[in-house]
Amino acid sequence: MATKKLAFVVRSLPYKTEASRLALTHAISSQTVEIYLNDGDLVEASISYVGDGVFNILKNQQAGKHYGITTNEGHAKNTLLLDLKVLICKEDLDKFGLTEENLVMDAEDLGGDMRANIVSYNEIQKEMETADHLLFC
Amino acid sequence: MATKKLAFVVRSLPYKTEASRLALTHAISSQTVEIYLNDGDLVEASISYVGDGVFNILKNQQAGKHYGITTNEGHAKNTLLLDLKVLICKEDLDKFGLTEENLVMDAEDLGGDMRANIVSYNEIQKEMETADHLLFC
Amino acid sequence: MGKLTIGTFSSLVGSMSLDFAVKLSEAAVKKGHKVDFWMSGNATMLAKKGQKAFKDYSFLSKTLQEMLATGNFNITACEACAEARGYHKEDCPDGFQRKSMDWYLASTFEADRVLHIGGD
Amino acid sequence: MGKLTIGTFSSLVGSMSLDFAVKLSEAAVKKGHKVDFWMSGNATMLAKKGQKAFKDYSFLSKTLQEMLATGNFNITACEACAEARGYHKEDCPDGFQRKSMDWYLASTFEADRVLHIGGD
Amino acid sequence: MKLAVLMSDYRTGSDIVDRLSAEKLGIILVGNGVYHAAAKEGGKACPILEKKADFYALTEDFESRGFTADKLDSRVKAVNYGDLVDLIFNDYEKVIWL
Amino acid sequence: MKLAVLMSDYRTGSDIVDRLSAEKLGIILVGNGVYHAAAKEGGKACPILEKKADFYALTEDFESRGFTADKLDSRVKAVNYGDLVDLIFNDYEKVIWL
Repeated sequence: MATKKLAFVVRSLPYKTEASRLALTHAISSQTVEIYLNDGDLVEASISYVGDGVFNILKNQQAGKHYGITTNEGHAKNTLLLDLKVLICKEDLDKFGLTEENLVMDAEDLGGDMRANIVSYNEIQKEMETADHLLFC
Repeated sequence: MATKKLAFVVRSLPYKTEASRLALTHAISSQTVEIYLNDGDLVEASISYVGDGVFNILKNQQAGKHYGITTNEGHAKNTLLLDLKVLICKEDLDKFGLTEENLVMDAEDLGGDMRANIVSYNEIQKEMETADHLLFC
Repeated sequence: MGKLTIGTFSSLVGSMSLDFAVKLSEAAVKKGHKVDFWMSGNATMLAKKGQKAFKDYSFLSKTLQEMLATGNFNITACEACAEARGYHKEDCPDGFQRKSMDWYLASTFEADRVLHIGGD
Repeated sequence: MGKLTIGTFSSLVGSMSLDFAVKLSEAAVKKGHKVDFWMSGNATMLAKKGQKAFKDYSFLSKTLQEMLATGNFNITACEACAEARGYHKEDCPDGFQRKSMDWYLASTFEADRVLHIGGD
Repeated sequence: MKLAVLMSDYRTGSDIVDRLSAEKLGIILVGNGVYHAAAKEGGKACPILEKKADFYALTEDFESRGFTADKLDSRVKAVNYGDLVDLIFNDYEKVIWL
Repeated sequence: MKLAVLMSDYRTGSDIVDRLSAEKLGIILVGNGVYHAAAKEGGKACPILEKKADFYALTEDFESRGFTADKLDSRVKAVNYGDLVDLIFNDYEKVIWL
């Protein structure tokens, strides 16, 4: 019986490449990984948004309307619905002039309880230190 | 009977992506395009290296030895062997401390007569102005 | 009405550059222009039959077929690039062509505008 | 001896990131380590049978088959990513697996080191 | 020359744009290039907007990323794919992608 | 933590490296990341090399691009793929790709 902690760190802009989208979908798949593991073993994923990565969680992304694909906003909401730990770097929000109002902070409309946490970079550094593996993208 | 001038402008680093390699192979294919055109019609390609693009023509690239692929150096040499016009931005060479000695300047060893031209950015700007189409990569 | 030649070197799924090229073509064809669409390098991913639609990925086959039906849209893959990726003749979607690189250069000869999407 | 899990999200031909991942795996397997190699997104391009060797493009199939023969190398493609690109079961090279994304997460559970190559 | 530059990235390409000159220059922000119009760092607009040029941003692309037209820098005009086709054919002679 | 950073790009990623801290930090230049060790702009070495870290560059990658080991900044040690495997397993606990 053990838990392995994975820290996904999203640092790239959404859409142009697959990097951040696939990080989110893979993090979400931690919810179904038990079928491959022994009883009681777990993989726990957290997601931190740093640098340009904070643009992944802007509200009102219209990629579905224009390009027929699910948005990174939608994926970010799903991570909260599924109770993954979500950290957002405060210094980077400040740099870009972004606030809670602009961002996906919860999945209340879908029945989720979890909220994203706006934290200083130090907290994200701690998350990285306590994780078993780091997955940057 | 007409000639269309294409100016390829290589501005990206070699290898990580396909961008500059494919620009060179497409420029080279201007030599065989006549089969698709009417008699006397021509497509003429020039190649200019600017910014980070100047690293495409460094000598002694060992990508063949290490990764089993033809080098951008080899493609650059072929453009000279086939008498394509080649311009290299002097200001960018100066910025990176590169000189003729470091670069593919001719294809003499393969029997080619053409030499690459180290020119100021102004000359490259003129090349762009006289071309019918610009192909940046 | 004019002719636009677009050269694409990007990847299908996840790289929105290829979506851009398809949407731009669609807008041009709708306005009555002719479009030649060249796929080289990783953009040849568009030239594979049997792509499934998933909501997480862009799915461009339908738009491409609609454009082909207008007669003003020509889509051609670099044959060597396709073979390098394991795409053979029988993998090529209906209406798509496979040619050597000089086809692209020839297409620019009569083009009014050329857009070379070189980056990945 | 340890276990290395590599997650790749890049493109086969022209993106040297995927070449890097294969060469690193090869070096690790040669030293007796186990390697799990996950292909998602555009990296699933490796998971297509019948790729032809051209001197202009990297050709990784041979190295992959040699690694598979050691028994210490496992290579698995994201099934949905492959289907989105039109790669069906019969397109999958011998010895390759197709799984859902949670396979990658499960592989990290016992991994000593994880290298997630997220960029394109 | 009349040159339209399709700028598709946020973190690369500015070095090339800085040097480009044209009698008529259009900079059309597409893909992740739209952040040049929509993002501010440290309260400052992107330096590229200082360039003497006409600026456009593709509506489909900035909306996909969560921005609305009123969030764009005032120097930048919103256009859609149809407008873009007209710009390319009617207002410019050459087009490049960065 | 003991962290190995595989830096694969020349023009992006430095903002992330600047902030990373680790008791033991290794920066391994691979792919186009090797230009950080081999290229100079305006006669100056790349600022990333000022970081308190151990620096490595992958021989296969700098040689592929036309550089030899004697052209690398003196702070950077050349390693091959075999050495890289040993570094990852023996000297560091976590590995990231930028």
